[in-house]
Amino acid sequence: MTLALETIGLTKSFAALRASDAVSLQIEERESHALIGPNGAGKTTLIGQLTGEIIPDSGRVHLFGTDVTQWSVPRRALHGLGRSFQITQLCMSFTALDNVALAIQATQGHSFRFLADASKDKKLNDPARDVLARVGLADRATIEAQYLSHGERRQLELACALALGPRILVLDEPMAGMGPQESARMIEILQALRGEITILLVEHDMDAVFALADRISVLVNGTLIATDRPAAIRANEQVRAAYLGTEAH
Amino acid sequence: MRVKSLALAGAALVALTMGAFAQQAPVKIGIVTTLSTPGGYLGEDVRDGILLAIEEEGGKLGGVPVQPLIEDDKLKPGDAKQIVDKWIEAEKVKLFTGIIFSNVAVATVPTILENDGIYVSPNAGPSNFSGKACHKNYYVASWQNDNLHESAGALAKKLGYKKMVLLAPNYQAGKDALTGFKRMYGGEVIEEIYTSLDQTDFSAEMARIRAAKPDAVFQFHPGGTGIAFLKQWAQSGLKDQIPMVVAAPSLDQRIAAAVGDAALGIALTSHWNTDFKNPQSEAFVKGFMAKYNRVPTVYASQGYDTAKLIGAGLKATGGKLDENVFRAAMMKADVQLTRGPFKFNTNQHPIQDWYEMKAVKGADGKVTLQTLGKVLENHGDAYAKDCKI
Amino acid sequence: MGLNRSTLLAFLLIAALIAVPFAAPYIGGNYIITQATRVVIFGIVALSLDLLIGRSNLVSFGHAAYFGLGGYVVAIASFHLANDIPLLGWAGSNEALVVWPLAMLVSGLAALVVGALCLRTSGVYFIMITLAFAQMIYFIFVALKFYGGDDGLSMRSRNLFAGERITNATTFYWICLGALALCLLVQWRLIVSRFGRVLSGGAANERRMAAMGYSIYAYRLVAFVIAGMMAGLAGALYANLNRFASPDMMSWLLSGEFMVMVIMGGVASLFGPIIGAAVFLLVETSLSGATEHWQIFFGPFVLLIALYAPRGVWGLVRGGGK
Amino acid sequence: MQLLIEQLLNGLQLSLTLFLLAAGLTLVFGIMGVINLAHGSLYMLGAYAGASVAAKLGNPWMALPSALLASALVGIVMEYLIVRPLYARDHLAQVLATFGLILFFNGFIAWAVGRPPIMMDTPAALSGFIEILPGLPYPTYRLAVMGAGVCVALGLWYIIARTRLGMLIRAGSDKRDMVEALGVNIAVLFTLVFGLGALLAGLAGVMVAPIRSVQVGMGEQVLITTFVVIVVGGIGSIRGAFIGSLLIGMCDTLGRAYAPILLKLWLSGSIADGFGAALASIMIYLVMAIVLIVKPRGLFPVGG
Repeated sequence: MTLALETIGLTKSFAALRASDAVSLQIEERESHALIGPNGAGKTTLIGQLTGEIIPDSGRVHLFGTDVTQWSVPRRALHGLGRSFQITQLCMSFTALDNVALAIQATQGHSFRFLADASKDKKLNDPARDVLARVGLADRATIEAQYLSHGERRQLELACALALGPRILVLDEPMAGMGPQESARMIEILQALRGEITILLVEHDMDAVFALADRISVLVNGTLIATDRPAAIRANEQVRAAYLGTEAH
Repeated sequence: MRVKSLALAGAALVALTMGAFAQQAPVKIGIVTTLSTPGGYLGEDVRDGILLAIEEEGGKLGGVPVQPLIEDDKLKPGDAKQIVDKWIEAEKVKLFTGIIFSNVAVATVPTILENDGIYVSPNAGPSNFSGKACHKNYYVASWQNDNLHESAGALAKKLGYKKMVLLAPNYQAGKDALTGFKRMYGGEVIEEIYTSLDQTDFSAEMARIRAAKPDAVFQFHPGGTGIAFLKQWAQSGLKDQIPMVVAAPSLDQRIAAAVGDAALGIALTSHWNTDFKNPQSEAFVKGFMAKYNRVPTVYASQGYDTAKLIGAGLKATGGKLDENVFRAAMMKADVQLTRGPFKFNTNQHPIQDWYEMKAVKGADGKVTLQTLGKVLENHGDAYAKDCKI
Repeated sequence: MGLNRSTLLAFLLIAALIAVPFAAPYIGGNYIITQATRVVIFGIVALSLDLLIGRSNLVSFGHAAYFGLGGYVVAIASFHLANDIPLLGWAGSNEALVVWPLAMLVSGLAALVVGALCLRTSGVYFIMITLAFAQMIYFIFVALKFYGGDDGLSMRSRNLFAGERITNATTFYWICLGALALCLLVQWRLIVSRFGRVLSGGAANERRMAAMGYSIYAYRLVAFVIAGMMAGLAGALYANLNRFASPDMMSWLLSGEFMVMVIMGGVASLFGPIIGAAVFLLVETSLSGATEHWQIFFGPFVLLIALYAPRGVWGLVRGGGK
Repeated sequence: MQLLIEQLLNGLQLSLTLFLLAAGLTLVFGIMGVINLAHGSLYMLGAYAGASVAAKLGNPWMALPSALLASALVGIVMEYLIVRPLYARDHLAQVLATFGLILFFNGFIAWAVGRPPIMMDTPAALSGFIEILPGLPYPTYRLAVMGAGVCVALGLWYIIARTRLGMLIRAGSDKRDMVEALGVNIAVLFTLVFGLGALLAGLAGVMVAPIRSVQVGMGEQVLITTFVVIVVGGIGSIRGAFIGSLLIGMCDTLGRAYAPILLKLWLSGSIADGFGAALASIMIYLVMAIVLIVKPRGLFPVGG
């Protein structure tokens, strides 16, 4: 079985702080994998190194068997890595449809096309509408992102990632700041993707994690202390001590 | 008190205008000049010199009523051009003067001439218009640019300096200055140093001068940069080691007042100075001090003389601005100027005398310029031979 | 409703620009036409600058450099022709259809080099570096004594347009207006195209664009070059208007004034920058005519716009919010 | 050799003056994220205040306190009235607003003082020169300016490295929450820093006043050079500002001194002079371009 994502000894320090300490993580294709850890464990730094926003001090990142350690963010995206951000990143003045259409456009070769009106381009709008429908935003297509609710924006961000036709989705706390209803909706959407696309989920909401993950990795102080099935993680003494013991309710 | 004098002035103005209308419509004189930027005081003095001459005649020049229009070109050639265009179109102005800087003149004068206007320069006399491209409606009342520096070169030769370092800003007028200087100097030029246009710290150049050990230095830095240069020259200790020769724009009365003792001992040349003994000059200095409460610079005298020359031209036309009549009268230049003897050359640039001067301490303890004698007599310019009018 | 008001404003603007030559004989003759020509030319520059500031969120503080370069290209071509000095084997030219595209090409190339460097940075770095490079180009032309240096370079006559002399102010105005119309058309298509989408996406959220696989640098560079070319065309027109090019056309103050025009009119609006150019020239001309210390009033005016009307005239007309 | 030493001293003096300006500009940007084009105007105001007061009282020493007071006061008022609403705004609004301020200050000075450049006398005690090497006199005043520059640089280093204010400054604008959590009134801190920057600009202005002419527009020339300095050094970094000042100050001075001489090895005299002067005036921009190619965020980038 090929690995969707593999990191080998990934290390990154900020001054005296070692945010990633020889992290070696393996995610299999079509696996739904969750990354958990207390605040300040280095999750965001790790995600940054996976997506290319942060260049590691040492170690390698492999994406579907290719070494992408030195690749830029856009290049990794076009290689099949779709992502959402901890704090929503959307083009707020664009409509929901245009946000997704922009992602579709990225998959259709270069955008040095200067004359035709992109807003009337069926090759962009039709697939974009399909993706919006998949995340349940079909009826919100013409609303500008800045007027969507928080939960809708998270859904839209997921749509932008899906529109790229990614082979792996990296989701940085997609449930953050959501009410129970919105969370349930998001879990439902993600459930539908499970098994179809590889998913790496960083999440604090333990219900969501246990509902969605095939395997869970636990990051503490920049080090991976365990990777295992949810049930095993639940039982893991070390994890309980370091993490669940302090944070679980 | 204030209101009263204001009312009085208003009444006088009304009377003046009414009187003028009773006789004939006044001739409009478009004065485009540089009032803002650090070079603005040149324009102020030219303007005030012209206005003084007009006021002395009660709103007339050569007996003809005139109406001066004044606008600031901000030292931007494009702006000057627009002002001229506007006046030609909207005010039907035919007679222009006032431009201070050569770069403004080069851009603006052709527009005036192409529209059958007349231009009398109170300051800039760029070489562009003194040779082949001279024009029958273009007069220069001040000097051909090179004259300033030729006279300085002649003075350096007279003072016996064998090897010199020359400095000027790295633009056209600076380049011309050194060319002009070298034309009359004839000695050895060890080094030519070009400074940049906006430069105000000359320490690097002064170190080079110190290393070159010349007999004397010639430098051309008009206005604000000149002040900085002279102050730094004194501070570097070079002032007591190496004599300096400059042309009029690098050490006018205002610069002398600003730099104070740092100017003492500098040799310069000019075609006019406040201590000239002819009656016209003495009356002008008195009148200018009375009206504006400051010592006139050479620019003020140029403005005043320009107005007088225009007056001579207008007198012959009787207020109808016929360019041929105007020209005939102008070329005679039958008028007393502050600088003394004056003739127009074939290219309608001056033939006049140039004087040696020195910055000395006056009776009041302030630095002033003292005239010592002539360096060039009846001096024209090198370009006149190319001019066919 | 808002849309209607702004459409009306755009319509009024177009009508006014077309009406100028017909109304001119009654309101000031050629002087008015010359002023209107300046509005049109500065309108082109403001429009091009808005492609950067408004559409791409690239605050370029050196736009005058490309404007000035365009001006110099036509002045230099005419200089070589007039003085019979070949330039690297080329005799020079006075034909608008040759030298105007050449002006655009040269300005575009300069923008390509400067942009390639500046776009490696962003934010406040970008502002300062575009300013510094423009200053560098300014100093190069000040030092080019062969072309007049600081004194600038006069042209003997305006360029020929397809072999015809353009002596008439009205004819020249129509040509400039035509150029503006062309630029408007190009800009309009640009911003609705896929390319324009990427630019505005990058302006709205750079991280999101990267995550979607866009290398925004190349798109921005192309926008920078296009804006430089338009500014170059405007510079060529301006040199023709004055028959004169000088380093003043590249001064950083002029770059600042271009920015003021864009914002005064309204960023990221097609007609806003042109309205901005008109208002700017109107205010500047009337203030400087009224007092020589006009800057004392003009400065605070600019300040107030920055503080309280960041969306400019267009924004005010269109109404807040949406 | 003597020439080289003299040129190096000249370069050092220019560098230190630039540093005073760059330090203020980079601090203001680093801590509050505001780009202030009117920084050059504060420099001009310092020079004008110093020169006018010195001329009025006939005592050049009075120039220093009056310039510092004037520039700091104007800076604080400016911060309170104009810059404060700009914190939350984008760079575009900041550039535009401070551009307006430049126009205003230039217009104001032209109206209030007049357009002719004014001069300031050097204090008598500093007006001569000192023979630093046999046969090499150097202006005392320039030595004093260097001394003052070094003192300020050391003082700044102390404030930033060793004091609570410095710690807050280092924390920077990104960690505004953290600073506020420490119970610091952020508004007062910003005003203080802005005032400090203005004070340094005023100090630079009054220090060069006796050397250069004091004139409208003097601020903009120096502002653009200062931009080059902080871009090269890395915006927000005091250390970068210091190294950048040295680099740019030295390049400018040595370029002007030696570019024509070096070019004479290949070119004929007058061409070399002209071309050398041109090269010297764009030298600092070339340095900036090279630094940017190698390190796009300057030599000492701040934050990532």
